[in-house]
Amino acid sequence: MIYVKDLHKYFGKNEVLKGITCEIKEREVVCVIGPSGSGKSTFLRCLNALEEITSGEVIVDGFNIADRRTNINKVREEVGMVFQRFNLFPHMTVLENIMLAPMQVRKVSKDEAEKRARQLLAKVGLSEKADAYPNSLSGGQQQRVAIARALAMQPKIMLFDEPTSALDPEMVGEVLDVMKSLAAEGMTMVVVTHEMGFAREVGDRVIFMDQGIIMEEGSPEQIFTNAQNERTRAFLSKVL
Amino acid sequence: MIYVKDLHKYFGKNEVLKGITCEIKEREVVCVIGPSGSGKSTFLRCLNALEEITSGEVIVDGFNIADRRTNINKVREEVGMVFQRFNLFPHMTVLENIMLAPMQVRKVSKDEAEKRARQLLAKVGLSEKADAYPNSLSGGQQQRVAIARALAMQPKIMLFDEPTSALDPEMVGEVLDVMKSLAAEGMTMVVVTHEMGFAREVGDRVIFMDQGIIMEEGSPEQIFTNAQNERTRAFLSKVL
Amino acid sequence: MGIRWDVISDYMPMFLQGAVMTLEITVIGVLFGTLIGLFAGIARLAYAKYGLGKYLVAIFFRWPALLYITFFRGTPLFVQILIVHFAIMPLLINPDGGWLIAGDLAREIKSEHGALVSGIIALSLNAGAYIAEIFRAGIQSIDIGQAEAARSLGMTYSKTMRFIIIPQAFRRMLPPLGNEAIMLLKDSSLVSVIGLAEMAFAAKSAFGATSRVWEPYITISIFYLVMTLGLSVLVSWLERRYGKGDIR
Amino acid sequence: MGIRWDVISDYMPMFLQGAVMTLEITVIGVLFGTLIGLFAGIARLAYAKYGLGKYLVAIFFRWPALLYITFFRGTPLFVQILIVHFAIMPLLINPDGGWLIAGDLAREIKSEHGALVSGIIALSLNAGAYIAEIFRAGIQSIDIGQAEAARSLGMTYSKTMRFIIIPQAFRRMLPPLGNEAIMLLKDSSLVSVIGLAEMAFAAKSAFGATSRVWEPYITISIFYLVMTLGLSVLVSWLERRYGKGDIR
Amino acid sequence: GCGGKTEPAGNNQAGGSTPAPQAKEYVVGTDAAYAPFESVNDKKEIVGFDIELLQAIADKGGFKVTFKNTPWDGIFETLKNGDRDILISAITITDKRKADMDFSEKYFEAQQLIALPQSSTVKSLDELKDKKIGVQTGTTGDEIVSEKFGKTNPNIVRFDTTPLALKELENGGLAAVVADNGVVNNYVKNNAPKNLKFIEDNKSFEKEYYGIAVKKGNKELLDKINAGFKKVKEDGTYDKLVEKYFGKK
Ligand SMILES: Nc1ncnc2c1ncn2[C@@H]1O[C@H](COP(=O)(O)OP(=O)(O)OP(=O)(O)O)[C@@H](O)[C@H]1O
Ligand SMILES: Nc1ncnc2c1ncn2[C@@H]1O[C@H](COP(=O)(O)OP(=O)(O)OP(=O)(O)O)[C@@H](O)[C@H]1O
Ligand SMILES: [Mg+2]
Ligand SMILES: [Mg+2]
Repeated sequence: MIYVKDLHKYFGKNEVLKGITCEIKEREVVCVIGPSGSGKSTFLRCLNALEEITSGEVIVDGFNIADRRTNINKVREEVGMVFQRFNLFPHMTVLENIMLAPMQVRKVSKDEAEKRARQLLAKVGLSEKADAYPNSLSGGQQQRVAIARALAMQPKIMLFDEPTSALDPEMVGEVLDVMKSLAAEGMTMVVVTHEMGFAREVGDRVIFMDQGIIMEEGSPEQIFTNAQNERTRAFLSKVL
Repeated sequence: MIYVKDLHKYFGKNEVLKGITCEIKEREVVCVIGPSGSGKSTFLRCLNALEEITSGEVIVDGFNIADRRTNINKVREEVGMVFQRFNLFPHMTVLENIMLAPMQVRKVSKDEAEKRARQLLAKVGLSEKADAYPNSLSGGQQQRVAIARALAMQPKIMLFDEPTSALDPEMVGEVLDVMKSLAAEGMTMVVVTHEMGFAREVGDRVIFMDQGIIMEEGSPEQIFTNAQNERTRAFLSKVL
Repeated sequence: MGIRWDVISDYMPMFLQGAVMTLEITVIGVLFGTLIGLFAGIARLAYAKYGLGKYLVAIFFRWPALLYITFFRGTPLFVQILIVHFAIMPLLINPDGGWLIAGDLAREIKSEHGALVSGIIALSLNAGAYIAEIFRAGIQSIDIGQAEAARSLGMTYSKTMRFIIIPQAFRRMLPPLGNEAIMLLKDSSLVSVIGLAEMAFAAKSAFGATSRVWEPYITISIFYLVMTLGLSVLVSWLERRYGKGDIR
Repeated sequence: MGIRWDVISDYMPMFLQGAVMTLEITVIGVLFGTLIGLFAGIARLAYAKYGLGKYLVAIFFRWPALLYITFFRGTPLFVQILIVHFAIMPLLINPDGGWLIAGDLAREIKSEHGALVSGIIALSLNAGAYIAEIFRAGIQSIDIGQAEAARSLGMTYSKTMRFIIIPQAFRRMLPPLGNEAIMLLKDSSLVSVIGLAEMAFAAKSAFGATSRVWEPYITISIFYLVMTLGLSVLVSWLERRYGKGDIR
Repeated sequence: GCGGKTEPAGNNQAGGSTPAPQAKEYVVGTDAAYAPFESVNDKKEIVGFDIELLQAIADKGGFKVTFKNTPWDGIFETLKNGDRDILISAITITDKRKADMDFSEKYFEAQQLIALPQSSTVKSLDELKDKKIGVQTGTTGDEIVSEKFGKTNPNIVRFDTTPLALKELENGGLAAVVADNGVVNNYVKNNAPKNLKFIEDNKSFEKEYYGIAVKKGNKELLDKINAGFKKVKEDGTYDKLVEKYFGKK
């Protein structure tokens, strides 16, 4: 599904990703952990070309992202993304937020888009908020809308960048629950997170990044109980 | 040390504190937990008169805060406060941040203030950052400086308002460690926090607030393992 | 010194007509200025990613827009009005050989509405330069996360601009646009130098004929105050209505 | 149409002297304006918590400051200059019975420096009104957490202002103060209406004598551009130096 | 009073033969945008017929003057509030102005001209009803036109200076300009506007005269000026100046 080979990324002279190679299979849930500034977000953003790749190969759903001739918008239609800060469109209602992209990009009819949007809202437990504006929702509710918005494009892959770290603690659970059910349905997911409980329970694989490289990867048990790398252990001792 | 009786606080017509009564003894560490918007911060801010009290009695270190004749600045000299967002003075170096209040308020000499500031910096593990500006520090470092700044006034009581919730997870530990050592030295502390581990380990007493009242209080074991109140249990099930 | 009420009452029709003219040129100036500012603002932000396009966009859009904005923000409006009226208009609209309009139509325009046309052009160009910057600031003030969210849904650059960025930017622009309208209202007093009969012109006429200062100038000051305060009430209403609150 | 270089070269000394005068009155206007603005800005924010003081502060500080700021921001500078020069100055400085200065000194001042004094007063008052608002916005832009942190350390209101708020507010104010200086530089062209020999006056004289528009006005436009661009380089340097970056 | 005897070199006061009051320098206001009467030359000096005339008068009358450029808008105010002692600025003596200030002997005969586009068929002021007429604010031309067509008539377009109004006429923005002949002639001399013509309308415009103005009631100064003017006329200086600036009639 996703195939990354020797991915390098510079911001100016600052090398943030120093050769990332990895593969993510269909229906796999991969959790990315690591200290602040290690390049987790940058890595994720390279996967749907929100950041330009400096060198290396990134193939997502068969599209070569590094190739200038690739229609990036086509790739993005297949890859949903959920941001730390939600990024809902504040001038539209919840329903409009969800319907916009299917109508404008997939050219779905309005009725069809609305039907699907309402289904998704029901799925994330927010049916009654369809006509509310984002600012009137709590953080947890906004993030669930953001997930519904991404799902409305019926993507094959979902990327999550610390989806719960801007939330009050009581709201973390409701968002994680939605993500768990998504994983259970077999969605391919890449999740940057600090929620080790989630990684352990839901993740098929955990990747530990530090200073722009993948330090260690493996099953959750392996990483959390038997990390090989010194740095991994140091990091885990701080956050667990 | 602190004695609160039937404390009410309105913001306009919105009653945020609906009759709080409690007592905090010398050398006691009290943790305040509760959902967002329950009035935890407001309660804490009433204790050093950052919010005007609508009605009720608050006596801190013998001073009656609700009395207009009380010199509030005298009270505040005895009560240190640490904020969620650090609130360091960005135009001053770390050292100047710590020295300012002792020199201006306590009229300590410059040399004396500097000596004491360096001791405190050593205590929070930031001796080498004395001449740095706050913006060049990480969140955890800034918060430790903020604690040192409050301690420089040699307060009898320290108030903490979610001191770690604006921090990246790896930095939470370093701040909690400083707070733990402070508690071990016998400082009287009131800590609003979402860190249940800290509350359990260090707290002498835990207060659960919801909707402007104290729903339940007791020792950490009591609250975390055997809460009586339905709401307390619901809240704890979400955050633990 | 007493107040000579007769000066005020004698010239009142002129003050009132002047006030109407002031409002007219302000409104027209704001409208045209917004149009010009929109184009100049977009041109100023235009860029191309690759190759030759990069230079063409710079030469034909970014630099001319920057030049225009710099000139009109960097020189006094008063000077701009004189240059437009006495130097540029005679080239463009001229009975014998105007570049834009010549012959009888030109004569007609010049003699009937010469000062009005020049005044509106100068005010619009001036306002346009400021509005271009308001527009640019408005677009740049929108959180980059909005564009990223839209792009990550597969929306194109132009659809992102149209559905996500511009609608939000426009709300933020309303208050500064209102302030620009207030500035323009006051600045319109300068077109009296080319003989356009707005409020300042009326006061000048009364002053010239009667040598009284207080009466005509305090009168129009009050008129201006009423107008600017009215506008600023509108602006603060807009600010409350469309300001930060609604956006985040 | 050819360019008559001789017009430019003949009048160049006048343009240059005018440019010096323009700079002079701008600098003086900014200095006095900042002083006035500081007081007006503080008066505008003054408040008392209890009892009678509440009304006294409002009547003697807040309202006069608000009135002053409203008037000078709400009417055209051009009108303000005329009112100051022809209506207010004759009351204050007058050989027979000026309220401030009378007799020969008044004569001396009026005949030697009348337009200069009026021009500076009008520009300073105008700038002061805008700077008062810049000052207020600067203070209000400082995160309330800063004041709370200082107060919670036991610092008094005045010490908090002096050590924490004003130093930070002042850094934020530098860029808008710079912009106000640019506005004032351009606006100083309006004092030519009372005959002060700055740049616009020089152009007017050249225009009056030669009836040429392009040469004098384009010349001074370039002068203005150079000055405003110079100032805005300074402003953006200040912005980089003291702007957001340093603050958070 | 001063000056029973004519002193040869005017600006020397040191003689002491007369019990003249000590040399006081009078401040003269003039709107130096009104060539040939007064204008600023490229050396920033104020020059022109009025200037040389008053200088000669002062020399002969035994007093000193210094000229200050003073915009026409508000020039009379400066006399009232003491900024200026004397005004010489091609000021037409009118009854209305006489109420506010005192004038010297008339020193120049002026006439209003109507400037028109070459193609115009207008023959008199009356025919300009409902047409756009340009004037300089507050001048005699302004007064006459205001009187005739109503002072708040929107067709009267007022400018800060006469050359500005003439320029506007040249550009086609006006149907006519009414202004003093002296200034109009100077504009023609400098700009040679091919498309303008000038007519007189003796029915509408009475002959008018320029005078030197002083503050109402300042008889002492007025006498000095009149005495000096008498001498200047007698010794031929006046005629020389007229010839220098306006050529032979
Ligand atoms: N747009 C950018 N321009 C320049 N540098 C950037 C940019 N975005 C990120 N960086 C830098 O790249 C490095 C990695 O950033 P990244 O956001 O990927 O880290 P992260 O692992 O996601 O950290 P966090 O847990 O704080 O989100 C950091 O040093 C950061 O300063
Ligand atoms: N300055 C204020 N003006 C008006 N309402 C306020 C103000 N400060 C707080 N409130 C309101 O008072 C209530 C309690 O707020 P408070 O900040 O004390 O809650 P909290 O328990 O600290 O929540 P959190 O965990 O989010 O910090 C909230 O409903 C809030 O909206
Ligand atoms: Mg990140
Ligand atoms: Mg709180």
